[in-house]
Amino acid sequence: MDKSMLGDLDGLPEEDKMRMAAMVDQLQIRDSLRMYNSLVERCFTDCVDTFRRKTLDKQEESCVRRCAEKFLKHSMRVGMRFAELNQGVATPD
Amino acid sequence: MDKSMLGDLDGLPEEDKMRMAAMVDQLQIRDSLRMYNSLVERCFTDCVDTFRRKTLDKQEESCVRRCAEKFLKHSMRVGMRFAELNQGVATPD
Amino acid sequence: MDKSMLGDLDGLPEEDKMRMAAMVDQLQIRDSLRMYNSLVERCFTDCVDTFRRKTLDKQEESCVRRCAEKFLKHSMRVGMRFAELNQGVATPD
Amino acid sequence: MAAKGQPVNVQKEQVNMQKEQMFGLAEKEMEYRVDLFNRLTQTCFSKCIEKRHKEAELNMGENSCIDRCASKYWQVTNLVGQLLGNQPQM
Amino acid sequence: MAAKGQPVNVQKEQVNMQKEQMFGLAEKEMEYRVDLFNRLTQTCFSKCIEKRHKEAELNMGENSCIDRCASKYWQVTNLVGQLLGNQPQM
Amino acid sequence: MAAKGQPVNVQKEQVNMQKEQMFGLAEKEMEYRVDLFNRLTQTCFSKCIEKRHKEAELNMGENSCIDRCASKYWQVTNLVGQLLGNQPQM
Repeated sequence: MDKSMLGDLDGLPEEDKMRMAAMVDQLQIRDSLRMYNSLVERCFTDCVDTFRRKTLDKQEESCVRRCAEKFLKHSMRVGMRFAELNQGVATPD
Repeated sequence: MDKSMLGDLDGLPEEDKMRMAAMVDQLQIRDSLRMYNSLVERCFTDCVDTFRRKTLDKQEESCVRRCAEKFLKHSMRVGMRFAELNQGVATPD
Repeated sequence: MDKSMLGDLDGLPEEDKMRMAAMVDQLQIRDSLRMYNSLVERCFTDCVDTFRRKTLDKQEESCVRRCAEKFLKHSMRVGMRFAELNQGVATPD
Repeated sequence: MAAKGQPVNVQKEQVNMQKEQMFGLAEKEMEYRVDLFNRLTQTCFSKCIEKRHKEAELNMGENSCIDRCASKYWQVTNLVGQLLGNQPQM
Repeated sequence: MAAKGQPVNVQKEQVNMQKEQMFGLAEKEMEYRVDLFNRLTQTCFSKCIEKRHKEAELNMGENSCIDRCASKYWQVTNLVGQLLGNQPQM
Repeated sequence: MAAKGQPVNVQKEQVNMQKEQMFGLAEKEMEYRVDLFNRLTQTCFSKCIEKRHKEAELNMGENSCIDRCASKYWQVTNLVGQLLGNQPQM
């Protein structure tokens, strides 16, 4: 989640602006923590399927690493597209 | 979600009644927006599966329309049943 | 969810401690109610698949009972492991 | 913030808190009902409605499936509620 | 809590409430946008990214799938929004 | 709302806000832990427990699966946490 996504704070009185900014901060913290949890859940579900030992084997560990890296890159790309779509930028097919 | 689902405000002092009503309003707004998002997610998931172009084709678009209409009708019907069940109305098998 | 999961309240002024405790209570109530809803959803999804009648048949009912009992036992076991992992207790493979 | 002010503050805080807790409880109860309704709706849509969405209307089979699904879901809610009520902890 | 105090309290409460509602509305609007972004992200990850995760990089096919998926998801959001706007109730 | 009142209000508001932020942070942290626990529980139930629910007891295989699943889930949480910590942004 990008802060710019959350709209414009100009034109509000100082007191309200501060309160609004605090609200945005709180939402961002909640969103980051949920994103962390959902990333763990997804990569665990995709990569871990055997329970013969209680530690990850090499293959599972590298799958989780790639999954998490990929998800972050994916998320950044979606974020850019989302910003463009929000602003009504036309892009080629 | 129907407002009646959220219980009875009679018998509270005026001040609390207003606060409770405001809370119900807030919950309804949140619920409507979540419902909107979940409807989009479901109909997208059911109807869109090819990504050779960046615009919906005719078939996908009409699938989404039917999906959304159906979901709303479904949701209204579930709402009626839910209200009956809440009130303990017996209905034939 | 176990109350101990939510951290330590020592060292705070009385007023804040009370507020924090109230917050923990609120979170526990919300979590219990969500857990109830998610247990119902899961056991319904796993156990009920035919809709020729509007009441559960014997088989569906006993499946739901076993599912719910199992989930509660599972949840307690995970709670114990979670507490150990939180405290960094090493356990054999 | 006077020396004797603290206990009064605490007391006042306690009264406020009881009211907050009452409102908090009412809020959680409403959230619970909304959550129940939404899960029932989503679950019965998955169980009863054909995913290809060839029609915009619910057909007769789907309509009766929805009614029965809602009724059974309600029963499961009650059944699980009884089981949880008999639990030592939750 | 004087006899005449109540109406003033109620009035003041009303002004506070209007402000609270405005902030509440802004909060819900932000939550909505975050929720939309997260669902779009999760859904397009499921649709476009190979589950075995053999690579840490997004390949060209995945990248263009993501772009198109985001664009189509946005279109569905608008389409469903129009349909909901025409609904008698929601 | 006097001419000089504004800055004092703002200052007082600032102090209140710092406290609110502290409580807000504590709340988010608790919500995070509850969310983690619930996802671990749901995910390991899906991975370890047979869906037909023929028994009300967890058998030995299921019990050891749960223990290992919880342990591996915890490991994945730490692993992903490290990766996120090394990210330029999140």
